[in-house]
Amino acid sequence: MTFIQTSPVSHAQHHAYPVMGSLNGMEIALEFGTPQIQQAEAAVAGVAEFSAFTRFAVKGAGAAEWLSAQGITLPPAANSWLMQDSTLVLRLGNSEYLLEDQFVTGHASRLAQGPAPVGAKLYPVARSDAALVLSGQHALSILAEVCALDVAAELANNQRLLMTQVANISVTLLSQTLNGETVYRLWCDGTYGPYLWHELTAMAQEFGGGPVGLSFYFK
Amino acid sequence: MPLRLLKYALSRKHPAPRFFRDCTEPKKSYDAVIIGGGGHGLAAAYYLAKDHGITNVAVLEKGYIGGGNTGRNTTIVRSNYLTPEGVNFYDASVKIYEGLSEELDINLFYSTRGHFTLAHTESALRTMRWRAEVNKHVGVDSYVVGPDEISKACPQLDISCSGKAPIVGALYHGPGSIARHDAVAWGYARGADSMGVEIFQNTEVTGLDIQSGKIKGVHTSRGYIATNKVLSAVAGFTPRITNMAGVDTPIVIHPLQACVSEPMKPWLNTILVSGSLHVYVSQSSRGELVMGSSLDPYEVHSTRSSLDFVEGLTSHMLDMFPFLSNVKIVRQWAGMADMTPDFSPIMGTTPVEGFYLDAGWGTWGFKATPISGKTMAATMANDQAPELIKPFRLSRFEDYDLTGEKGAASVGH
Amino acid sequence: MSKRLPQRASEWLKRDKPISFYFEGQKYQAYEGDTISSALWAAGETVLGRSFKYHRPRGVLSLANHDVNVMLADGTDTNMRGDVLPVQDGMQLTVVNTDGGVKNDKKRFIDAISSILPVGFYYKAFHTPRSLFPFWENIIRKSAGLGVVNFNYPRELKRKLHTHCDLLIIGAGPTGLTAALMAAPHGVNIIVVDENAQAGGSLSYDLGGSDESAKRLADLLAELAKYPNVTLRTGAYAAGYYTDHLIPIVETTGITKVRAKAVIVASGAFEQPPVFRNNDLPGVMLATAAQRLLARYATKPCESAVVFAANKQGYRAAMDLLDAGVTVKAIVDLRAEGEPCSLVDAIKSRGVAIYNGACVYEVLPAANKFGVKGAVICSYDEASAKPLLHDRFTLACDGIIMSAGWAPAAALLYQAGTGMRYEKSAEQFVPAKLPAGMFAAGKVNGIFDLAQRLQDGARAASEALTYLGKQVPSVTVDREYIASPSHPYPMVEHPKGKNFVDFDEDISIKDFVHAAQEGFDNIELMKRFTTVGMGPSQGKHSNMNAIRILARIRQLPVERIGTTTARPFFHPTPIGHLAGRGLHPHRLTTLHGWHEAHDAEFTDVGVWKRPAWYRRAGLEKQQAIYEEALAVRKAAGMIDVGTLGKLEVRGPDAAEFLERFYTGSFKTQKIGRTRYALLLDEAGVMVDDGIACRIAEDYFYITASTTNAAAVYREMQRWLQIWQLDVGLVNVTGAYGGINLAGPAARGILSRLTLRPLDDASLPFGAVCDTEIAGVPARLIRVGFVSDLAFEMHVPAGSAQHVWNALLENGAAEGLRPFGTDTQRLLRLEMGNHLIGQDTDGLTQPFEAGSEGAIQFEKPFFIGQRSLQIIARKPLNKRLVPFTLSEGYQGETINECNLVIGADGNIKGRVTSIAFSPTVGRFIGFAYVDPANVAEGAAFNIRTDSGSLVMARVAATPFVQLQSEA
Amino acid sequence: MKLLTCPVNGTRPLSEFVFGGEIRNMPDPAQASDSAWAAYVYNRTGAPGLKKEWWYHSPSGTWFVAERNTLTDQVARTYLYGQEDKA
Repeated sequence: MTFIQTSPVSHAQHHAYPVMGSLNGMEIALEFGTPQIQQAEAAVAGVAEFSAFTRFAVKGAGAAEWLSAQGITLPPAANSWLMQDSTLVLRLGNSEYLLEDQFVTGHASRLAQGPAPVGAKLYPVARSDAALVLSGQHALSILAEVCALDVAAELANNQRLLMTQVANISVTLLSQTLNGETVYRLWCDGTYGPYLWHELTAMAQEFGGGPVGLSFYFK
Repeated sequence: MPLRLLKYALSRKHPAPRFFRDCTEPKKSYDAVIIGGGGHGLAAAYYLAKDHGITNVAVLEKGYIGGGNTGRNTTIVRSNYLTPEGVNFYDASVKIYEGLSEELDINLFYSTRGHFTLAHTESALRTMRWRAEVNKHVGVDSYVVGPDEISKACPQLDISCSGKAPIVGALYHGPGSIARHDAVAWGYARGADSMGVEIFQNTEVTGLDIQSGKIKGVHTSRGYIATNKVLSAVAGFTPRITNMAGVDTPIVIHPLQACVSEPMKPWLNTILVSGSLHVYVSQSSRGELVMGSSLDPYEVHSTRSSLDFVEGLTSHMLDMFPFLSNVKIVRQWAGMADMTPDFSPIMGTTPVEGFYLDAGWGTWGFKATPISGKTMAATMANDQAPELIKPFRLSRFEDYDLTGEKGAASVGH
Repeated sequence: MSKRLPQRASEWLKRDKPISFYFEGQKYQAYEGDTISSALWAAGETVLGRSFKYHRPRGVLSLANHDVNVMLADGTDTNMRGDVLPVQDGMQLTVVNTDGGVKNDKKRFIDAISSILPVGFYYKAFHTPRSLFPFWENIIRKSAGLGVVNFNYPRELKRKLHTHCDLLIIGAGPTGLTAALMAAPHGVNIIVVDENAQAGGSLSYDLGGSDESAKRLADLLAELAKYPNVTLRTGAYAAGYYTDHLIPIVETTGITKVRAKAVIVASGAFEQPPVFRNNDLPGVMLATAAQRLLARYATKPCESAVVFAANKQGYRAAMDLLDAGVTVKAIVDLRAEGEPCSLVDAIKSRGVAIYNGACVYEVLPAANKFGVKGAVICSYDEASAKPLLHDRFTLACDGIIMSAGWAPAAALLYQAGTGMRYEKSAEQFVPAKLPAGMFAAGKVNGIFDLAQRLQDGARAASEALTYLGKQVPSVTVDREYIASPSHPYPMVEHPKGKNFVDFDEDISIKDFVHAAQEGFDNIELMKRFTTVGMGPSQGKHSNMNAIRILARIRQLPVERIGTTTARPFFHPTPIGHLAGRGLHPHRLTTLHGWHEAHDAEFTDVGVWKRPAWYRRAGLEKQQAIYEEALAVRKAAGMIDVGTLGKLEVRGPDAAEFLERFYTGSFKTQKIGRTRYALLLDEAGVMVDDGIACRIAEDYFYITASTTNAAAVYREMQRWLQIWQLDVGLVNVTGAYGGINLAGPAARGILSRLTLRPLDDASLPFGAVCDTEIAGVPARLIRVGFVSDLAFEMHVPAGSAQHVWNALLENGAAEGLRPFGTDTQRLLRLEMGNHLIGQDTDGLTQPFEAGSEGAIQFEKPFFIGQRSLQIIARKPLNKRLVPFTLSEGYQGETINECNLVIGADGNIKGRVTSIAFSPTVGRFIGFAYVDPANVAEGAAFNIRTDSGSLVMARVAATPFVQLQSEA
Repeated sequence: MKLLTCPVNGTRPLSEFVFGGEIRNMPDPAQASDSAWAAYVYNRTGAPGLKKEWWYHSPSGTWFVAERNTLTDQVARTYLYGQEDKA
């Protein structure tokens, strides 16, 4: 592709003058400050954006069979996830699957670039997620303000994911270990991305944290 | 100090005699039985006696008088509805209300404050204009005003609503009033009682005696009462009574919640309603802010309170009045609203001869109390609904001829 | 005169942190840890406030958050409760609702004329003549209310957090702490909350002349501190109970919404005042208030006290008074039997006279009623509740310490649906049937003896643990009373009254008698008529006595009277706390930043923010809209339609599904073509419309309106469940951006960005295809909503900006301009397209809107079909028609919603859309009119805002002459 | 806030759900009289009791059935439509 895609969240980030960069054809915020500042904020309460990662999703009663045939390992239970190579495989409810490559390449890119899925009861799902990461010692406190669930307990089995509401909008939520730290991953419809980013960063800033660029996680 | 009060105080006759007798032993039969000792039922009894000379009437109240939605609403009286039928009807109610304190000789604290329905979008403003035009047509004082006029009437209101939902205009309705809701029930009870109507509290209807499609009597916790005319005026309990009568209706019960603040010195002189922010608020004569919101989103036959109601309401109140952060909510409560598909009441005769329905009062029952009493009394006396309430007949649903107050509520883009 | 005692072991004061503050203009010293009331009382001040109705001087009553006559303002905030609010250095406090200050309140005259203001007086006056009511109302309103609101009070952000626990214990007194300690070893997650600044409850003040309480408290806290699974939160009150054990805990900093698996309510009891003349004077206070003053704030309630008791608490308080050096003149015990406990001997041995079967008949006020100067004491006949004046005598004193009984702090239990019963041996309502997961222990459960309370805490813990699935031994508690903790009727009649039951509202015994005589003899009616319990303390010190009085009046047992309904909140709770952050979600397309940068005026469309029009230097709104519209008519314009609902319907039964869901026919639809999709509800009312694109045999792509998209998708999902067709639904609303490019130059502009032939033969009106635009994979639809030549492009949301930019660049030469929703409305009107939601309302059916053409009646089924069959046989009441005003119309502006008036003067309909079309050169619109009068050219009258009639004529559409390509 | 259990996603606060009303059986449109059809469209079982209702879990887009007592607000059970037997 010869053009640069816009991140769904970018509108809410401009005022912080992040250093932007391109990943998978999408312009994305790489740095919101010096590495020291990013480090400190991420440790207190950081919000980062991973929207530029490649995603691939299918749903329907035939989705599992088709994905298996494509060599994808499927999470055995509804609302759980696993990491296959460097691709997150999320099982959303019973019969919907979302694959997300962590950083650049992986199974999601492979399937996305392959022929469109064909099969009975198999429906591709176009997505434009705002994909966010919430980190730091106050991450759970922020989630306690915006989510009614006992997130820590619900995600104690760290292969589980939650389809719930955060700040009154629908999200998919799980906890993951990145750079040795437990962080919370959130996916919401991209059109809610600026709103969610704004609210989460405002709360993070109240704790002395703030927005964190992608390069903090992928140097 | 008004002379009346002095006279009253010095007369040494106080306490005044009972407002109404303490009836416990019903007679074997009555010319008419009214189920429900709320404002509507008591008003119907009053007008049956006063307008139609029918005084051999029993009012049966499961709890205490005025204990249902009469005592649970936010006491707003207005007539700025959308349909000509609705505006005519509620306007007739307002006109009775204006002289009701004198008629019933009880101070209802009927306080005309002016009523603003705020519009936060152009499309909402169009609906206000629609209502204003219909109101004007019927002769009711309503017109659309701009933000400046709203500010003039309520300078404390943040017209931008904290930047979240700027107000672009409002429907102003001069006759909009508030009143002391309990006193309306007490006044009608006293008036009815004085003409011979018997009011039975703690008396529950357990069944209806219907033979060959005609009402013959009611079974109650105080025994059987024979009668040829029964009015159901029980708001949130309507489906239970209509079930006894075998009459199907579209009524579904949703709780409607409200809350009240600590008293403070008067500052809010108008009644404000914001449909988009789901807020209506006025300041009572006691100084409390009386606040309500939209209906609970699902059916429950209960008056429990919910936290999310008061969280949402206060959040929007702060958008409108950012200085209220530390003003405290003292109490929240709820009523059971009997909702209809078109947001208009269901009044008049039913397929059961002699069984009359005064129902579907949703969130608009208090303001209709006098006129519903008057028209239902006429319906019972003549076995025929007067013209004013024909648009609200039960059969309108079967006829696909709804009286669309909901038309305004669901207009989007 | 200072009443401050030397430092005490139990006190909460920080003696090393002295502070000063101002009250009513006077400077006072205090310590950190004082409340406003304790600081003033320690300084010798007695008049801390005025009563609401009669403006009587008031001091300390409970020191437990229901001294609502001590309400203060500090210049910023108001209605601040002196009895519990910590005093802060530099505070400048005044009493609310006085006229001339708390000492010289000019309104105190009302007390003298109170006899002409009997209960409910305001129902009986001021309403005749009607014309004078506003005058009286103004006076009444001004005298009502408490503090004056500060319109500049800052909006405060209070966080609201959700938290979860296995066991929530409400009350950190001996009962609650014991319960926590018993449950802690079982690995459950426990939260203990207490509204007081420090834990301990009665252990922190009810010393009873010994240091045992303090030791026990220290032990309990030390033990509990060993358990990391126990969180103790003080200064935190449980504000209410909500369904499924949701309990908001309110602290200064915010609210924690606790979702507990089990709840132990160990909230104690409110001490209730005995009722006697002048029981409200400053210096008359509850025994527990005196004990709180002594223990927590090292402050003497008075120098010389008469204790008016009817239970053990009075004797314990007497011991504490004696220990602090207060002279106890006498204990006056209402009970003929007197107090059976061993404290009696100890007290007697200290020279205190005890009068059994006696009462305080009245309190003698000090000058200006600023305090107490003595008590008139006489015998009392318990059976008749009558004072026996033959032996009355007076004791000089400056304080009356009263203790006659309790009311359970059972609000949360009631709210949870607990069935309560009246326990005669305790003269108290106690829980009889608790909801699952709710437990009650201690005083709220009618258990007062300390040892029994500890046992009861353990019992509740054991039951809660069992409920939580733990195996624990059961604990039993003996409910034994040597004497009842509460007196059944602690009322002393007095011909001159002023024996107060409700201090918030100044209601005395005779008010209840009068109310009952007037017929308000049901507890709820009595509450409403007298306003008992309706003040800011919500009946905490008054409801129980009101029930007892009513029971006596009606000669019924107390349990037959029942209680009024307990509602949230337990204590008044600030709006800012409840509101929290106030989240308002909104959706933005990826083009939002561009719109902002190009001066768009935004409008809220459902949850979306959309450009309504774009500001242009030197142009008014209307002119800007005209220019945007003219660009579309003369060259090209484009609008961000990314907000449109975009739904995919896939699978072998896709066409069948749509045939049932929408009114049109889709089985015959050709691949690569679009059809209009109209959705009705089951009553035949128009709900939404859009277009259905057939992408493949088994694949439809549907648009829905911006505001209805979510609901339409939801309904599709629901009907699919019912119909069980082989269909898959995908909501791709947010995944794709959308751009509508319209106008005669549109084809030329677009053709430079795609290889796809765009001519009428290759891409006729109503065609759809998948192609690439500016290198982006796009779904291209030939539409006609705003212009006869228009292309709608749906592209991945992230690529919308690229396509938008490419179009702008390519169209600049032709005069391509962006337009907003206001302009879109005008353009679609010019095209003669009505808009669901604007030209229809919540009850409009297709025959009224003239949408019959969109309905395939012959299909076996579609939603709303059967209702339409019924409606079709009924006469039509109104019909939507396009109309124009006369050419060159210059009269009064016609507005949307102006009415269409028939010859008979009745309403026939209304204008739903109207605009001046710069292209047509006249006013055009839609209106509902008499269905008998819809032929093209038929005239009808529209009434303007001012009431004049303007003639309009039914017109043909489209209003604009279809234009050939530029 | 009330809790409700989505058969797929588990127990959630009510704010995550949309109420879809009572589940009512549609009469055969071809057979039903006008008044029977109007009754189906408008009338409801308004009296309190145990009802089968539609509920929708918004974050996951799941419709399911709840058997709920509208007087006590107690939910007896929830299950996916058509899977009553498995509940």
